[in-house]
Amino acid sequence: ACGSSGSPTPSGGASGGGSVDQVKVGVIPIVDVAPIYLGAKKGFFDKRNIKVSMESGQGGAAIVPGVASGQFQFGFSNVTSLIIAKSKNLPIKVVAAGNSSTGVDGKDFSAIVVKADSPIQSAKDLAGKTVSINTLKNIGDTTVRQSVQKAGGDPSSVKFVELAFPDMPAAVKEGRVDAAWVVEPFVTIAKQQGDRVIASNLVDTFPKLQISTYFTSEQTAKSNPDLVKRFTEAMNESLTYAQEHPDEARDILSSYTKIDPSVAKEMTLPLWEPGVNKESLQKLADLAAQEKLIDNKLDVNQLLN
Amino acid sequence: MTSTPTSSAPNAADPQRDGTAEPILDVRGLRKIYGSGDGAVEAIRDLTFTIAPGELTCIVGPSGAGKTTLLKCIAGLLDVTDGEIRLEGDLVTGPPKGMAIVFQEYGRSLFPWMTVWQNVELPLKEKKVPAAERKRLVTEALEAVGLADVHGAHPWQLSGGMQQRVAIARAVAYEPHILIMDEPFAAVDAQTRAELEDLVRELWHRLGVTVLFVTHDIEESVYLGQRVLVLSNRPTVIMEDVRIDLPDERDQLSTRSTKRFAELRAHVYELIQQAKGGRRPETTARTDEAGRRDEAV
Amino acid sequence: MTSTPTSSAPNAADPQRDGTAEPILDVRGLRKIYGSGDGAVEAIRDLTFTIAPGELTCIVGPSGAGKTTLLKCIAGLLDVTDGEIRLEGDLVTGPPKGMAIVFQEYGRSLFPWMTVWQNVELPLKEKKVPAAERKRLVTEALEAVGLADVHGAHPWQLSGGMQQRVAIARAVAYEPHILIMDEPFAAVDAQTRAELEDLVRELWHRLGVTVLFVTHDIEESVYLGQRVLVLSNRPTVIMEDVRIDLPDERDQLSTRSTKRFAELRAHVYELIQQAKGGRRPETTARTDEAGRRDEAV
Amino acid sequence: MTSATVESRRPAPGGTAGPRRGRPVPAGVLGALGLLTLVAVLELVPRLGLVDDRFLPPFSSMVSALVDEAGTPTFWTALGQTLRGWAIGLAVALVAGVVLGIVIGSLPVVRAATSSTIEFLRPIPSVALIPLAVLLWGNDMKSTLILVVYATFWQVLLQVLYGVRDVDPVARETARSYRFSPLTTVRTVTWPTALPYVMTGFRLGAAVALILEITGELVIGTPGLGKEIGVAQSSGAVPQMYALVIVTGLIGVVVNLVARWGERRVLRWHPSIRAEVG
Amino acid sequence: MMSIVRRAVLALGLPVVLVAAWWFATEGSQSFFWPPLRDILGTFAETWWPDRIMGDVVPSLLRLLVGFAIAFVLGVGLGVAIGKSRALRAYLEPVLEFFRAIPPPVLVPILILFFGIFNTMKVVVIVTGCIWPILLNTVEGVRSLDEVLIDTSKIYRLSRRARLWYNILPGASPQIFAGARQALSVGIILMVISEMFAASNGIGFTIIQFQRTFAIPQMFSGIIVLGLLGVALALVFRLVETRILRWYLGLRAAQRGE
Ligand SMILES: Nc1ncnc2c1ncn2[C@@H]1O[C@H](COP(=O)(O)OP(=O)(O)OP(=O)(O)O)[C@@H](O)[C@H]1O
Ligand SMILES: Nc1ncnc2c1ncn2[C@@H]1O[C@H](COP(=O)(O)OP(=O)(O)OP(=O)(O)O)[C@@H](O)[C@H]1O
Ligand SMILES: O=[N+]([O-])[O-]
Ligand SMILES: [Mg+2]
Ligand SMILES: [Mg+2]
Repeated sequence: ACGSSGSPTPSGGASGGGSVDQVKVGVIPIVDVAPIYLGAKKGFFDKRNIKVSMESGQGGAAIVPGVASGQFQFGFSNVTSLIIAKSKNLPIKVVAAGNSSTGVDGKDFSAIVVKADSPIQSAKDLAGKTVSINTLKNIGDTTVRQSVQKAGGDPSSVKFVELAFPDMPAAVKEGRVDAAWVVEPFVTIAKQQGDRVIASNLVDTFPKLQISTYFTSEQTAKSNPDLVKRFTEAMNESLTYAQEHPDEARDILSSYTKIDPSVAKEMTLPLWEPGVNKESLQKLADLAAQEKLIDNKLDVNQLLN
Repeated sequence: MTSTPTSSAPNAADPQRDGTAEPILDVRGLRKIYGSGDGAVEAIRDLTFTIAPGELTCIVGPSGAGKTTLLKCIAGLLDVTDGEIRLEGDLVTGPPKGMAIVFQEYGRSLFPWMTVWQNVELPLKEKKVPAAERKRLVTEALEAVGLADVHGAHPWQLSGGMQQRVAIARAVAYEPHILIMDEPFAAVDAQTRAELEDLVRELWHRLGVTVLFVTHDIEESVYLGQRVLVLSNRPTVIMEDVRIDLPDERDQLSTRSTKRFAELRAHVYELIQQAKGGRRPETTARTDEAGRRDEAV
Repeated sequence: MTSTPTSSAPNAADPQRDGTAEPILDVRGLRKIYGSGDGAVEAIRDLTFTIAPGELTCIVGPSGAGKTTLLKCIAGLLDVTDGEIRLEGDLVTGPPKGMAIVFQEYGRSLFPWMTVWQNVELPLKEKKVPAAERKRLVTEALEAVGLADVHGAHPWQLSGGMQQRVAIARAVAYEPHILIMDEPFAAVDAQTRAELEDLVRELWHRLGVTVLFVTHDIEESVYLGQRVLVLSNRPTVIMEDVRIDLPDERDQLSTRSTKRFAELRAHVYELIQQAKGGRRPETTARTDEAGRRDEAV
Repeated sequence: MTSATVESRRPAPGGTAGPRRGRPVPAGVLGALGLLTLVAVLELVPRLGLVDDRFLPPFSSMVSALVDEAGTPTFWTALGQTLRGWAIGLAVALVAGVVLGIVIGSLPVVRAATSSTIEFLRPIPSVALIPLAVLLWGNDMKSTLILVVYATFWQVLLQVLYGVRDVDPVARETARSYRFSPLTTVRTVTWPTALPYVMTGFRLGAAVALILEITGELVIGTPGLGKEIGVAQSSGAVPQMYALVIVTGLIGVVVNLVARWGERRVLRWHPSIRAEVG
Repeated sequence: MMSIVRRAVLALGLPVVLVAAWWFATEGSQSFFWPPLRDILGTFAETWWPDRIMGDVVPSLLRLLVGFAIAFVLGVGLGVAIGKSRALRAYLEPVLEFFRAIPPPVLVPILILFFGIFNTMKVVVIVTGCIWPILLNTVEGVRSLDEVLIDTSKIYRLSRRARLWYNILPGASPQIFAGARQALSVGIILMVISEMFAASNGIGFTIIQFQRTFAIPQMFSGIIVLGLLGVALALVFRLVETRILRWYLGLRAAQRGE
């Protein structure tokens, strides 16, 4: 298998000798994972004796079992999925931050959009309307409802349908749905076709909501704590670097996505902050329990080391 | 062949040749080659003959001579390579109206998903024969071939001879203007065969239908026909057009025991034997030409 | 039936009945019913006969009598309903060794995906005949049926008669101990038929093969056979076992013109006519019993 | 008399019936015309505004995107990976399907014993097996391969079973009466009869294998065209996505051409072919 | 004739063995993704009965049946036309082959453009998958019709309709049924795939939902439901088939004289 990998020279890193760990990371080829590609390119993994290769899959269905069974050492996933997995006793541990909302209303990488001439003006008006989200009973419905509630609407009356993000701009345009929750690059694409952003659902949920993280299996965490530590460090360095060098982050996209350069330039990037945000995670866990995505309340410390 | 105890082709063909009786069937310079290039097989070289309306003509010839091919060309089921076929003045380009055929491959010509009754009835339905009339025709036809009691069976539940008789019943019930039969009695027993022969002659009399009848049984051809066309070996030409000058009223016992019958039978037999032996009737010039063409391949 | 100009069954069967010649084929109380329940058809009611090794037996009977059914039972292709069939002393449960069959549905018994040559050669290959010997046998067989020149053609490129001859060639090349032929000459012309008849007799003489031959042609049955089994209408029983006491040396012209030949032919014809008429040879008691059984179905 | 094989003076029409017509247009030309029609429709539908060209771009932009793609080695690597996975999966499924199909189809007892199990397993979609495949092999080629084999196998198996059922009773009896060994019967009777069904099974299976190969790559992330399609999709790169879809479609067209060509070779005796080649 | 008992033993033997093997192989399984069969069966009733039967299985089944019916009519209709006309076949075949090779998940976005996101689209997805086995088999069935029977139809001047009804369709029916049989299974698969997109109910949706929420025993129970559905539909199909193809099965069975 190939897939984009970091610089080909593994040795000579800052931290001491020892053998090089071959590490496969299951990721989804979207904007959110730009830091790991950038970090790999910058040699942040190499210098910690990690030879990292990204294996892209379409979502949790492919990545979580891969990590759980040790096919991948690490994986990237949205937080709600991990909370659900943990609630089912799947042995996984969160090891590093993925990405977070910018926390700026109207200027986030995630948004609820409607057609230009839609009567819907705010999230309040979504009551009784159909909203498309990428996965039912996951982070999408949870956060969209938060927006509706915050705007004073009835969150329980929103109807959700499942659509893939790429299909949403067309669905909005053709009036198949009243509104759509999209993430970049589709926020920009939607805007380009004239759609209006009526709410920033992540911002409405929690300040700088951390929506994805990198995780590993408990097995790996237990048997190879040193590798996990080095991976976390490398990830943190990558996240920081990406946050500080947004242009490089935009550039790296062309190495693993096919996002149009003009779109890539305009997109709002997510916030890449090192460190797992426990309150943010707990907020999502509480919401998951409240929305009955999980049976009992979950203490997110179970997900952490 | 020294003695020719028959009125030979020229005068036999008289009724059609002059204007009095416009021929119902006019075959001119017919040639049929199967396939092309290397694998081409010339089944029929050059056939020209006419048939008057209401004639009962038998066709005999060696196995593989091209009899079935000829019938299929006349029926518009095969494209001819050369020459033309006219039926009632019109060029044959597809199966003409009012024609029925009993195929040599009788077993394969019955619809296995239909019962005997349905098989016989279907063409009548298509002809828009009213239900009552249809019922009568099917019943009569099945009775005539002795299969009234198995009308509910499927063809594959029948013996070979029974299948063949179903095909005959279907053609008979159809009341065609022109009836083509390709060895229709090959699979039936002698007694049934005799009965069916008489059935054909009776139908022919009653309906005035034109009949083309291919058979391997020389006696049968003489007993049935007004004319017997004897075909040569492949590539086929006509060996001789034998007129059967037996009285119109025929009977299985008495007709077959007449002297003239024996003569005609012997003559046809002789012709077939010559045909099998490779003799060809036309001028040698033509044969030579063909021979040269053969070598050229 | 007043005059019986034949030696009738009892003494005809003598050679087999006493221990001198162990019968090769022994059919006892054979009964065959197709299907069950409502749609059941009793094809064969009760057949008992034996055949001595090397005998040439012809079987005639009305169309639909059950001749094909009988042959298939003997060949182990059909399960019998009642009674038993022994071949060389062994109960027949499947196709026995050294048997060849020419099926009535000759067209469908040839493999369309093989050439004529391959069709004839295949059973020999199965018999593990060495290549050179195989080549000789196939060549000879195809020559014997007059098809040497089309050995490369596929069956569907042949006329009906030619297909039938391929099936015959296949059986002949196989050099069986017991040869079963179901109306093998139905589709060939008179001349070819005569030749093939002589071919069968020659093979029979040369190889000492036991032959069971079904035909509709009464003359043929008399000309070919040592015995002619005449079957009744369905449900089938034996009408008569006619011994053909013609000299062993037979000839198409002279044999057929003898007085004895004419007598035998007339006798068999008469039997068939009676069979068709519904006459049954056995005691009525038996028929009644069976009749009741029929109704009970 | 030797067989009078004669060079026909003008091309003789095929052996079949039918009205006399001029020389038929070659199939290749007609097929190309058909594809051209499709191209025209694909170009015109967005251009006439029947759909938004951002969602279904005109054919010409798909082609230009394809040209761009074809300039990258990634594309060719991906194409190679897809074809390899497809070919291996198809081959395995074909062999297994044909062998088991003939065995099961020829032995009534085996057929009766396996039919309920087959009916049970057959409709389980490969996609439902994805998590299990990933569990075992991650995003390795093997994961996708197992999906391809699983889905394709059933297509072939079912066709073969129906093909075996179609053996002519007279042909079977002929084989029995000459005491052909089971193997010879399979080789000379069952196999040729089932062959047309197998050919259809091959054509059905080839497409299903391609579909599962692409889907597997798309969902699991096994390297190949499907993964590229997935990336294009999630990047909102619509023309690139369709460019890649066109490539999969073209693979289908080529595979069919090969299948038809093979069919003409091995089924020359079959009514469907002999009516056409004459 | 096989006795009822014998048939039942044959039909149930292998499944029983396989289920037993599954049961014992997973008996003490600790693996999260390979739960013991006992757990799977334990969740079965509560998972499916009664809400999901009505709320998921029934809607799925309806979409499947509608899709299959449309595919059948289209496939046979188109198949007959293509099978009868060499020119039409040559013209359409490359285009059809083109579409046939396109995976449904990629086709869905286009279908959404034209058919929206609700039931119509899902039915169309099922149709686009089901139609191929029917179409291909119909084409081949029509192409290999017996020539003598075709000639017979021509000679008796059967109308186009009559030829279709009495010759072409029955003659091709054994192969059409082979295709329909395939299509039925493919339809179940496509039913699942279609419910991966824009769905809010259905068996496929439910299974995928279980899969995403790591409800593994429930997911397996869903796969079992699919399998059982397959068996049930296959039984119904066989009933219909043996009725309609009675002549054919009789013809083929005549060889053993049963
Ligand atoms: N489809 C075909 N392709 C090639 N050759 C063919 C085809 N059909 C028939 N022939 C050849 O044409 C010749 C004439 O065949 P035809 O069936 O017309 O003979 P026939 O006179 O009816 O013979 P028979 O009395 O045996 O039925 C034969 O030599 C045969 O091999
Ligand atoms: N598969 C079958 N199912 C039901 N009935 C059958 C089946 N096969 C044959 N029969 C019936 O059995 C009887 C005997 O058929 P068989 O084929 O043995 O006759 P036959 O003596 O060979 O006739 P023919 O001389 O016409 O070939 C017929 O009445 C036929 O209808
Ligand atoms: O099994 N399939 O998903 O086609
Ligand atoms: Mg003929
Ligand atoms: Mg018979």
